[in-house]
Parts: sequence; structure tokens; C-alpha cells
Amino acid sequence: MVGATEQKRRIGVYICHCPTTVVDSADVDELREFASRLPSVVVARGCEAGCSERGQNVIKDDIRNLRLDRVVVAGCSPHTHESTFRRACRDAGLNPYLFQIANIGEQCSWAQRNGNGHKPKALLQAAVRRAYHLEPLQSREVPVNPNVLVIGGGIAGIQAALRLADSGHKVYLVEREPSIGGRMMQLDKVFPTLEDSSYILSPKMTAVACHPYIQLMTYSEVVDVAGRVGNFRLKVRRKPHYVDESKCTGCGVCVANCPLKRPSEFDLGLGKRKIIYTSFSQAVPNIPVIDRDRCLYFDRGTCRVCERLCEHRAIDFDQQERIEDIEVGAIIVATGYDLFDPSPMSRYGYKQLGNVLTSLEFERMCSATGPTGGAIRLNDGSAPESVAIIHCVGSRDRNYFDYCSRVCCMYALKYSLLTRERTNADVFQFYIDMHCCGKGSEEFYRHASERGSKFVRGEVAEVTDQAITAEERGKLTVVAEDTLLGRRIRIPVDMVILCPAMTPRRDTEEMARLLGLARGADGFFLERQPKVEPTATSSNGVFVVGCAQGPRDITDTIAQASAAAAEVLAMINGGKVEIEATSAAVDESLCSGCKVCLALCPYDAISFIEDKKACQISDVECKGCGVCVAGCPAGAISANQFTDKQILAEIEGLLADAKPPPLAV
Amino acid sequence: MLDIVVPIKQVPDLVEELEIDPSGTALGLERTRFVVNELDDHALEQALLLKEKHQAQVSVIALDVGDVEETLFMALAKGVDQAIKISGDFGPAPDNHTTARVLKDVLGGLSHNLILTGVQAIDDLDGQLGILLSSYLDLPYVGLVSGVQIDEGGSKATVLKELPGGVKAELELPLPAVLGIQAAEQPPRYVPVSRVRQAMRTATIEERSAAAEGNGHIRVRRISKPQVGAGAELLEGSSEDIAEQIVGILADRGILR
Amino acid sequence: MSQDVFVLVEHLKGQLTDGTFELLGIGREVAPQAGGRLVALLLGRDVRGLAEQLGAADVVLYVEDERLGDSVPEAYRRVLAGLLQEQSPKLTLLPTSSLGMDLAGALSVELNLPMIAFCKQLAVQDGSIVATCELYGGRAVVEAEIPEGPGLALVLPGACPADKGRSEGAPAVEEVKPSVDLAEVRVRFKGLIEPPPGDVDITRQEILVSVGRGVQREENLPIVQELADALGAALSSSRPVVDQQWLPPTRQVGKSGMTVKPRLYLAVGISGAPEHVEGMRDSDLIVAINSDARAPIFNVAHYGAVADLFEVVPKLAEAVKNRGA
Amino acid sequence: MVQTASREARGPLTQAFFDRIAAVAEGEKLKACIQCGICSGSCPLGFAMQYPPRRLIASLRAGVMEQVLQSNTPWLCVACYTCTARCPSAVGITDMLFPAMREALLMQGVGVPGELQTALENTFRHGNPLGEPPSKRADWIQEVDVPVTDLSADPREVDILWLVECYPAYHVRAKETVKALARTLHALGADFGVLGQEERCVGDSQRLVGENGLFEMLVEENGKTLDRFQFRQIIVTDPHAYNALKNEYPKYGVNYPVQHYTQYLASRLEELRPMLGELNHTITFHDPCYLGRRNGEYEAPRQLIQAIPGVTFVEMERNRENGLCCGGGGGGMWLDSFAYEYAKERLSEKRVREAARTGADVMAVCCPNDLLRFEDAVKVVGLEGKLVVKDIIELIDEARKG
Repeated sequence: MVGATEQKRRIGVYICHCPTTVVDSADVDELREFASRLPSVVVARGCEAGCSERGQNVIKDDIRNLRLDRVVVAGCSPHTHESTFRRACRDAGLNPYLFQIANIGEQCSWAQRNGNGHKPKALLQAAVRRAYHLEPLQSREVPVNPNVLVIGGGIAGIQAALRLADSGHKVYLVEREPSIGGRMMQLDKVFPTLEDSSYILSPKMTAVACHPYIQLMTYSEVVDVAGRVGNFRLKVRRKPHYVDESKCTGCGVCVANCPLKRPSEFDLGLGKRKIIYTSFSQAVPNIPVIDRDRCLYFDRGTCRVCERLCEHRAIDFDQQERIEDIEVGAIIVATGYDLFDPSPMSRYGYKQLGNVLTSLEFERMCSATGPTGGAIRLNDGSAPESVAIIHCVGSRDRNYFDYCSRVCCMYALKYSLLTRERTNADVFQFYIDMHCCGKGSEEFYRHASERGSKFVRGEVAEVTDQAITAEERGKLTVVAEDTLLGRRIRIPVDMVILCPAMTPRRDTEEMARLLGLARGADGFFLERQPKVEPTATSSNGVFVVGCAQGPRDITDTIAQASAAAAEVLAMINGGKVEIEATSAAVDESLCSGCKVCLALCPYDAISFIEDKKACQISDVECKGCGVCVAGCPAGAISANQFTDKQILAEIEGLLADAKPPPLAV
Repeated sequence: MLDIVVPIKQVPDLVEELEIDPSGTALGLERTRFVVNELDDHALEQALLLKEKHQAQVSVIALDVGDVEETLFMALAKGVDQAIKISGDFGPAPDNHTTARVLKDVLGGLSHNLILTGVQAIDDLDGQLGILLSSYLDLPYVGLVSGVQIDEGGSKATVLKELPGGVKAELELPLPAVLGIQAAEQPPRYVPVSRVRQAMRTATIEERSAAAEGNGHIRVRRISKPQVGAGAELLEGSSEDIAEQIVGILADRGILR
Repeated sequence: MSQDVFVLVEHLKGQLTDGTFELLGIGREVAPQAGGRLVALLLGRDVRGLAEQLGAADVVLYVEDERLGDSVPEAYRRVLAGLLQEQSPKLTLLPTSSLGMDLAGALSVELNLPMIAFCKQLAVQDGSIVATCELYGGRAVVEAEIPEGPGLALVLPGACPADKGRSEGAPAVEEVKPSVDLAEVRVRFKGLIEPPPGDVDITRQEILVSVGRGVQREENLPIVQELADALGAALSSSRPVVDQQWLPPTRQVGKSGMTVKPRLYLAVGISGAPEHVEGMRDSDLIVAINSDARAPIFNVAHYGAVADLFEVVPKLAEAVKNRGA
Repeated sequence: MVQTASREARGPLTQAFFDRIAAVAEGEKLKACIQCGICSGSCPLGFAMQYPPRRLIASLRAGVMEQVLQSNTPWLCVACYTCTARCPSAVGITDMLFPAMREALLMQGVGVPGELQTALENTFRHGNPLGEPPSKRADWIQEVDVPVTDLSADPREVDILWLVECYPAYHVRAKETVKALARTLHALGADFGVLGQEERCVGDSQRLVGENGLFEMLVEENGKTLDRFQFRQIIVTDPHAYNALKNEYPKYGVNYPVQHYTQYLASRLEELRPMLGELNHTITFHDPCYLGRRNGEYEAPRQLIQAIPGVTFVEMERNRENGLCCGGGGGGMWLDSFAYEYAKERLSEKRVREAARTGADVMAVCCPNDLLRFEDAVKVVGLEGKLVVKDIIELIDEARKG
């Protein structure tokens, strides 16, 4: 109830409706009628598409003509529409923070088609009561640091970095591995054009290496993030190469003479590398690193062959890890994906049976620079006469990964063509559904079919080496139902290629915490809005591109990386960014100095002021999350958009006409 | 319309040991569990098969003895149209003459043109119920029946009666009639418990009362359990020992070389 | 009322049944106790010649009629009702058979005579008819009486050795006209259905291994089959096994199945209900294996083992094979 | 093809089936099937089914179920859980779809195999599928040389309530495992008791054959019985009982901590280990579907076998989640003749051949169905003298004495 002594308010209420979203017209009249009777409401209108120009004008006119001092819209989610209406308020001369949404879109009409009944009224009443207590706030603008950080040096990161750097901005490109290039570098050919992957990628990598505006930080990881949009402060851990980058020429003598070998990570263990090594021959930068854990010198203090042979005295066993501080205005996350290790799906025999490979292993086998020099070979060195390719290994599977990995159908077709071309083996594609969308994909599918791939629609039940017929002896038998024939089949083959799911990187969770990013149910980083803000994230100034966001092919990845670069450019070229007015403040007279809030604040925005024996919140750092407000034992902290008064008024509004719920049984 | 009546009877469940009343002239009924007479279950099944074939009306009728309600509910769950429980002063174990008279009394008020009942029960001391009933009702009777066909008009039945040696006699008799069923044309159906429970909730057992008059005039002097292995010489020991002993016996008799 | 003991003669396809002689055997003992004659009732069409084998009886009453030729119990019932009404015997013995079971109850009601079923032994004591009956599938023995008589008895097969009822002597035969009109018989005979040929004829086998309910499941049959194979025997069974369609009806031993007299009848998991015992009791040697010590099969078996068939049968098969080898 | 999938066109059988599907919470999930066929490819009896699971679900979604319900399919499932464990759409084929079909058939009394009816009838009447007298359920106690508390005669508080289950309590071969377990529990000083005459079948297989009413009746009865006794936990001899008590009984509010005996013994392995003498066997182990695939317990049995000195342990090719079912689950024990008619070979026969291929001389099991079925199978395929089937508890008992 509005007390008699309190100030009069002039609130305008707009019940938004359009064909697909909010309430149907019958309800609009009833709601409008209801709203018009609420205290302080001076006008209540039904409003067809309030977010349209016409709708906005109605509101603007009312603000001016009826001297409205608060606006409430019953309509869609604030997530998508709040900024639109705030802008309208501002244009009409009303402080944008005196605007309130009653979210009857998501809460009512989208959730329940019929019988909205009491609920929209309750929400509307809550919004009106809350609006009564809203205070004008001033949003702030801060200058933007024009430097950009790109995390991940795969094709996505490379593309974004180049776009930004070409626009004359300084870019830090941080890559965990010793070389940039990422997954794409491991691939042999790319679909649907069958170009060499490295043919496309190498020039871009070289461009990165010699770009004056790109500072490449390989073998490095971001370990700490502070600040906010426009002004991030980060710490990057630079792992020691034990090779002085400034002296090394990449001549390769050290690598050639290193006496020890171990399985190459880049070749997924199919080939070997030295202990001082570059990931692959076209590595960028072309500076080797020493695998400290396996180096004889670090282990026993002996060997030092590399050091002895390096003419440039670049080997430096004393190199230490260092932490570098960098400051940027925006961050692009391009950390890519991991490939699911299918060994838990023991029915496919991966790591138990010979000649069962994952797709990436097969890529390395196909690659001219790979361990077999591009020859498709069985373990015994012979060429396979028949190959089975199993789609959807862990993808589209609620026991593993719920989603489609999007690229497997296409690369499986690519394998068909490569295998047919190089071995003339029979190729069986075991698929559930062929998902070949995208430019050129259908032709590719047709081409592979014409080249004699045998398509079996059915998810494979098991791969076994237990023969039950003579022709199965010595082979891998693939057991499945051919669902189109409705028949159970057993097909003996020599080689099985598994197409495992593309999964979030193992460290996605840690990364998300570091950068304040949200993750989807699938574990990948979540974009702010999949349609209209596909690269932005819930964290202002942080963008996510490529497979870090979910499985996609190279074409889409590059397009997305360019898009994110454009977003970043739009931001930094403006020179400043507006930051949310919502923040928290400490009432020093109430603060007991217990410092509980210091530990709670996720943004390090709170400090303890010794002189005053009280905490203080930095306006610039605070993002208004409210954790400290809830956590303060003394009740000394309040959030300016979420005062107790506002919240209590909202609750009262919700419950004003509520009937007691039926007793739960 | 074919109206089939199936009189059924409760008998002690032989899975458990029989108990003898201390008087020595009756079974101890206190702990005895009752089940429907196995061949009555066949009669019921045969009735249900005929119902499915001829849209017959099937009534099950039983004296209130033993756990009869459970049996009647099971019959309802199986799909009979009517279940009737008869109460009267016939005591906990009426003989078949008494039962047949009580049934005759009740059947007088019940439309019937085919009566199916098990050809015998394990406790038929004073004769088999079906034939006694047929005589009280003065209806034709055939026992040991293992196949029943009803003609189009529902006026006569053709039945298969089992004779020794696997031979069957095909007999025809006019309806109404009483048949003593030896085996239904398919094994008695299982009725799911949820159906039985549903029947218990929704169906009703009709209750009638009837006077018991007369009986079979048999006096039981003594009931006892047969001496175990009265006739046989029992072989003992482990299964190997038993096998060896049997082989020995067969060899002695020249059955094994 | 006379003190005579009447016996119903049963014949099938022109042959007297064993049951008839068993009844005569019992009648021979009971008639003197009653103090009357033993009278055989021979009913049929063209079966007068059978009377010659009925020497155990003092008198044979022969009733000839076209309609008594087929196995229609109702025709018998009408004739017998009249005969018994006229003759009023002390005791009438009927076999527990497809014929007797369709007669006794009806006569009991029609003539208002008490009857006792499942009789294993009979006597007349002080004018009362006393019977020992096997009830509850052989699980209980009931001693019952018809005080003062007269009465009817349904006698279980095997109650008395058939030989006791056989006699060389020629009885007196009295032909009696049926006192009732058999045209009123409501049940009409249409024909006999013989069992399908082609399977093993268990009545001609020297050794039978017979299985009952105790085998539990069809898939357990091979265990018993293996023993049968080892013994060179055929597999037969009690009714439940056939009802479950695990074996064809041609393998059924008992009342409505076959009557067998092999040199060895090895009963496996058969409890020995009277209907079964009827079909095998005359076997030369009966050996029974059953886990239930109370099983009545042990009453007719010569040797018995209270044991689990799944334990003993494989061991026995092995022992037999070892002996053969 | 023109489909007539309206409700009116459904036969009573189909209607009963759809009603059942609609009544269970997971029924909706059937619509999520992506027709990938892994179920049909994985089903050990799929080759014999007229409508293997994928096709069955396709028919269901098309609303044309009558033929499916009247085919051999509903009765061929042995509830081994392979399809369900592998199904990418998490369709409840084993727990929901097949029982629902079977329930419809049972309700309508259509085509229910006789041997199954007998088992259900026996369970209903006598509380065990074998049709044995309830009063003799604890007779095995007389045959064992250690004291066993029969709580039905001597109700006292015990630490462990041991549900013996039906085959172990009555079946002469399975009884050996019960005696061995009694001796071992005694040796460990465990404070345990059995329910004796008061025990009834736990009923998991009855549930899976679609006799849900019977299952619920057993849950009610058993729940009341358990409530009357004081104990800390339950152990069971049969993995099917374990499954029911762990996953199904709690849905009806009957909630007690339960372990399979292998889990219990594995938890006391350090006390057990010193008691074990040497056994010179090469042993392979068959994972029971309802301990392994359904409930994820693969280790406890292996730990016990490997704890026996002298034992060489070998795995079969198909093991753990890929293990081949014995064919006895989900009512398979009572549908054996039916399955054999269509499959012409028993899964147990395939499985003992697989066991023999490992070179093991002992095939260890820990489920009564496995014991009985594999022992038969060993005879049928002529592996007698080469392969012996033993329950793990028998091996432990032997090792303990030896």
C-alpha cells in the first residue's frame, strides 16, 4: 500500500501483445483493466508489439504528455527487451532505471498456453509496486583499452587475431601448446573441397608469426583475470621452453641429435618425437621446447647434447616459468575442443583390439607429414581391404554426449574418398542419420556414394575379433542392425575408424570460472543469445568462438572468429563502454569490519579501509551481483537496483491477491 | 443365449502337508489353505472359451466353504459374468450329495442350459458332484470330457469323452446338460493379480442362501495318513549310492546286462 | 433287500477289462461277508459270450440291447437303475472308470442309495458296508462306512489283484429284458476317435521311464531322456506333462491314457495320483524317485528313493552307461 | 502404407498396451527413439525376434502394435539390459517397454506361455515360482552344520537380514550356495538371520514379465514382513532381488540398505582373506546382468575370486558391461522352452562355450539363475569334465576349508 505521506507517483503500464509472444487479446483487456486500478497507475494500455517503433512512440508520448515518472511493461524477458525500453525512456527524458518489466512472456504465456488466470496479474502488480520504489541511477562510461587478448591459437584464434591486428590493434595470442595451428593442423584434407588443411592454414600461421601487432605467447596459459569490460588485467604463465627464443633460429640441429624419443602428442602416439622437439615441422614459432619431465639432463644431469651442438647458444636449462601481466579491453576465447576417448565404450574395442582407430588418429595416418607418410596401413603394414567407419561414437548419446558433433558425417565421407583413392578398400559407413548440410556438402555426399561407399544405417552394437564364420577369422567383425533392411548383420573388416564426439576441453570449467562465463548443459561455453548475439557471452567484453562454443566445422569457425573480431572492433573503436549502473554500496556506519564480503566478492571489488575500519566497494569493479548484499551479517551492504524496499514491495505485489495454496498431500 | 453355470469347489491345497483333526475323523481345517479344485478350474476355462466363442453368459457358483471368495474374485477377474456365493447351514465341509442339493436349489432360480464342473475332486468320498447334480436336476450327463462344441442353435452339445488307451468317444447330448470336465481345450488361464484386485474393488459377489437337506449318509470312522512308502523298499544314501543300488536291482532282474 | 453283491462288468471293444476281474475278486470276498450271492451284471450288444469268463460270480445277469453296444453310460444307467430297483442288492461295485464314474452318482441319487468312492478295500461288517478309501490324491486314507447298507461303491483300480476274480468255472447266466425304454436315452453315440498313430507305442515297451510334474519344466526333459536312452527305454509320463504339451498324448499313462505293463517302470517325479497308478500298477518292477516322501507312488512302487530327481537321474544314467561300457 | 492409428482402430490388446505405456512416467521417452538400431544389434535374442526392439518401437510410434503384440517378440526378452544400457536415447526398453507389452498380453490372456503361467500361479499361491511349500522354505537350515537364526521362529534383532530367495532356498543345487554362504557368514562372526517361512519371493522377474500386480502384492507383503523385524541391513543371494530392493522397492516406500552377498563379503575381505587356503584353478567370471550391467557392480565378485590364493583369473572376451546374459533373467527361467523354440540355442550354451575358450576350468557365477543354467549348458554342449560351474561363495567356502 502506498502510504498517504509518501510521494505521489505517475506510473504508466503497457501490456504488450503480439501474435507469437505474450498474452492473447482477451487477456490483454482484462489485464489492462486490472492494471488501471492499481495505485499510482495513471495510464494502462494494451500495446501491440511494444518493442516496435510504433509501440515505443506510444510510451515516449505518454512519458512526455502524461508526465509519467515510472514505466512498467508487461511483456517479454528483460534479457532480450529491457535495453530497448530503457532506451525509449531515456529518449523521452526519463531515467532508464525507472523502467520495470513484468515478464509475463516467459513466466506465463510461453509456459502455459491456457488459463493464465491469476499469475500475470500477480506479476504485473509486483512490477508496479516495485516500480514505485525505483530510484534513478546513472550509468557510467569508462575508456576502453584497445588491446585484445585471444586465447587459443587454433584456426579460430588465428583468424580473430589476424582480423584485429590487420585493423591496427595490438593482439595478444596465448596458446597452451608450443605451436599455434590447433586441431586443424592435425587434419590432412578438409571437406568438402579436399584441399590440404595445411595449404590453407600455413599462410595464416606465418602471417601471425610475423605480424607486427600480434604478440604470440605460445606454451602459455592465462592464469588470472581481473577487471571488467574495457579494462581487463590478466596474468599469463609463460612455461619455460629451455630455449632462448631470441637466439634460436629454428635450425633443428638440437632436435635432430636428441638421443631419446617418445610418442608424439601431435601424432596421437602413432609417431614419435624427440625430447627437445617442435610439435610438427611447420610449427609456429619454429622454436623447440624441451620436455623437462623426460629430458636426461633434468633427470640425471647428463646428456646436454642439444646444448653442446647449438651454435647460437640458445639452449638455456636455467629458464624459469614467468608470469606476465597484460591489460586488454576485450577477450576472445577460442580454446577449441577435445576428442572423446572412446575406450569407455568398450564394445567398440578401442585400445583393446588392433586396427581400431579414432578419426583424429586416422587423420594423422592420412597426412603426408604423418607417421606413415599418408599411407593407410594396418598394424602389420599391409593395406586394408575393408574399412568400417562408425559414426556418432559418443555423440547423440544420452549416456555420453547428447548432441550431434556436426562434422563427423562429412569427414567420414572424406575418409571414404581417401581410403578408396589410396587403398581401393571397401568402405562401410555405419551411420544413424547423415547430417550433411552446408554449402557443397550434399554434392560431397553424392560423390562419396558414387565412389562406392557402402552405407549401413544402424548404430554399431559391437566390434569383435571372435569369429563365428571362416570369413570372419582374423578380421574385426562389426555387428549391427541394418535398420533399413531390418536385418542383423555381421561385417568382417580389417580396420575400424571411430568418429568420437567433439567434447568441451577438459579445462573448460576452470576457464569458465576464470572468465566468468556460463556453460551450456553440453559443457561448452554458452553464448549470450544463440541467434542475435552468437559470439558474445554473459561476461561483457568476453567473446567465444569456434568449437569452444560447440562442435562446428572450419568454415563456420572462421566466419564466427571474423564476426567476433568485428564485435570487438565495434567496441574498442568507440573508445569507451558503458557499464551497468547496478552496483552495491557499504553503509560504513553499519559495517562491523568482519570482512566476510571480501571473500565472497567474485570480482575483488571490495577492499577493507583500515582508517575507517570498514569495507568499501569499488564502483568500477562491482558488477552488482549482490553476493555481498546477501552475505553481509550486519546488513550493511545494499545493491542500488535491489534495495530491500524494492524487493519487499515486489513480493507484496506478488502475494497481494494470492489465495493460500491447497494443502500439499 | 447360452447360459453356462460352473459350480466350483474348494479343496485343501496339497502343496502343504494335510493335517488331521484330533478326532481322527476329519481333516484339521484350521491351518489348511484351500484352493479351487483343479478340474473345476478346467471347467471354468472351458466355460470361458465357450463364452468367447458364443457370447455365452457364465456364472460361477460355490458354497461358502474355505477361501471361496478369493476363488470367486479370481473367476470374476477372468471374465465370468456373475459369481454367486451360497451360504447355509451345511457346515465347513459338506459332502457332495449335500452340495448337489444346495446347488439344485439355487439353480432353480438361475437360468442355465449348460453346467460345467470338474469331473472329480480329490475329496469326493460320496461321489462326484457333477453327476450327482445332473441326477438331482434330471439332466443328461457326460463325464471325463475334454472337448465341447455347441451347435449353432444352442440346443445340443457334442463332446469328447476320454476312454482308456487314449481313445475318445464322440457323444452328442441335448441341452440343458451337465458335463464333467477332465481337461479344458487349453490350460486354465492365468489371471493377473491387478485384475483380481480390480475385481475385488469393483465387482460384487452375489450372495444367496439355501437350505441343506439330506446328505450322502456316509460315516467317516477314521482318517489317517498313509504309511510312508508302505509298499516300497526305500533306498537310501547319497545320490551315487542310490544310483548304484538301482543299477544293482536292475542287474539282478536281468533288465541290465 | 437281498444280501447279494453286484458287480458291474466292464468291457471295451469286446474285451473284459482288468477292472472287472478286480471287482469280481473283491466281490468274492465281500459276498460271503454279506451273506449273499456274487452277481455279475453284463450289459451290452452281442457280448453274451463274455459271460463264460465270469465264473467267479455265482450268477451273471445278462442284458442285451442294441443301444448298450456303444459307450453311452446313460443307457447303462437306465438299465441298471431298473435292475437294481428290482433286485435290491446289498452292495453294488462299479469300477472307477470312464463308465463307472458316469454311473455311480446317478444311481445313488436315482435309487436313493448311499455311495462311497475311491474305494481301495471293502468289507461288510455287521451289515454295514465298510470301505477304505484313498483320498486327497493318495495323501489320506479314509475309513468310511455306509451304516447298514445297502449302497454303491466306486472301486479304485488295483484294489485287488485281477487274478482273484478270474475263474475257470462257468457261471449261470440269466438273461434279463431291460425294464426301461432305451429310446429315451438322451446321449447319442457318434463315434470313437483313436489316438493319432506314429509315435512310440508305450504299451509295447519293455522299459518305461516315466516323468511327472516333478520335472518342473520342459527343458528338464532331456535329463530324463538321457536316462531313458541309457536304459534303451521309451519316455512316458503322467497327465500334467501331457497337458503342458511337453510330450504327446500317446505317452500318457493312466486313466485316460495308456495302461502299461512293462518289465520296468521307472517313475521319476511322479507323485502317484490314483488316475496314474491305474495305468501302471501291473508293471513287473516299479522303481520310484520322488523328493516328497509322502508321495503315494511309494505305495505301489517296489523300490523307492526319496531324493531329488535332478541329482539322482544323471547319476543313474551315468551308472547305467558305465555298466554298459 | 496407409496407417490407421486412431484410438478407435486399436484392438483391445493394443489399447491395453498403450494405456500401460501412458500410465508410466517413462512412457513419453519412447518418442525420443532415434531408430539407430543399436538395441536390435545388441540384443542377444534379437535375431530370433519377429520384431526386434527398434522395429518394435517404430511400430509403436506408427501406432500399429497388434501384430507386434501377437508376435514372438514380447516373450523373447530376457531383460539382460544390454539394449537399455546402450540406448543413446535412454529409452526404457527393459524396464518399461517389454513389461508393458507383457502386461497387456497377461491382462488380455493372449499367448502367455504355459510355463510362465505356472511360475506366476506358483508365486501367487505359494510365494515362490517353483510351487514349493512355504513351510519348507527354511528346511535347508537342517542340512547345514552351523547355526542359522530362523527369525520366523526366533524373532530377535540381528545385524544382517539375509533374504535367501527362491531358487537358493529350494533348488537342490542352488541350496549348496546357501549352505556355503551360511558357513562363511558364521566363520566371519556375522550376526545374521533369515526369514524362514515368512520369506516370499522378492519378485523382480515377475515385474519384468509384466505381472506388475503380483509384484506390487509381493512388495506390500514383503514390506510388511520386513517392517516387523529389527536389522541393520539386508544381504541377498540373488542379484535380481538386489535390483528390486535397491531400485524398485523404494518406489513403494520400502527402503532398506541392501547388498549382494559378494558386496558384503568384499567389504569384509581383509577379515576373510586370512581364512582362505589355496585353490588351484583357472577361473573366469560371468557378470550377472543385474549386478553388473544394471547396477554397475563389477568389482566385488572379482575381488573375492582374486583373493583366493592359487587362483589364476581370466576374463572372457565379453565381460563387464558387454557380458552375455545367461538367458534366465526377466522371466527367462520360465520362458526357456519358448525361447529355445525360436532361438534354437540357449544363451547359456553360447556363454559356457565362451567361458571354455578362456582356458578356465571353473566358471564362477554369483546368481542362482547362472548356476542352474550354466550347469545344464555345460552338459548340453559336452563340456563336462572340462568346465565346472561354481558360485563364488562355493569357491570361498572350499578355499576356507582347504
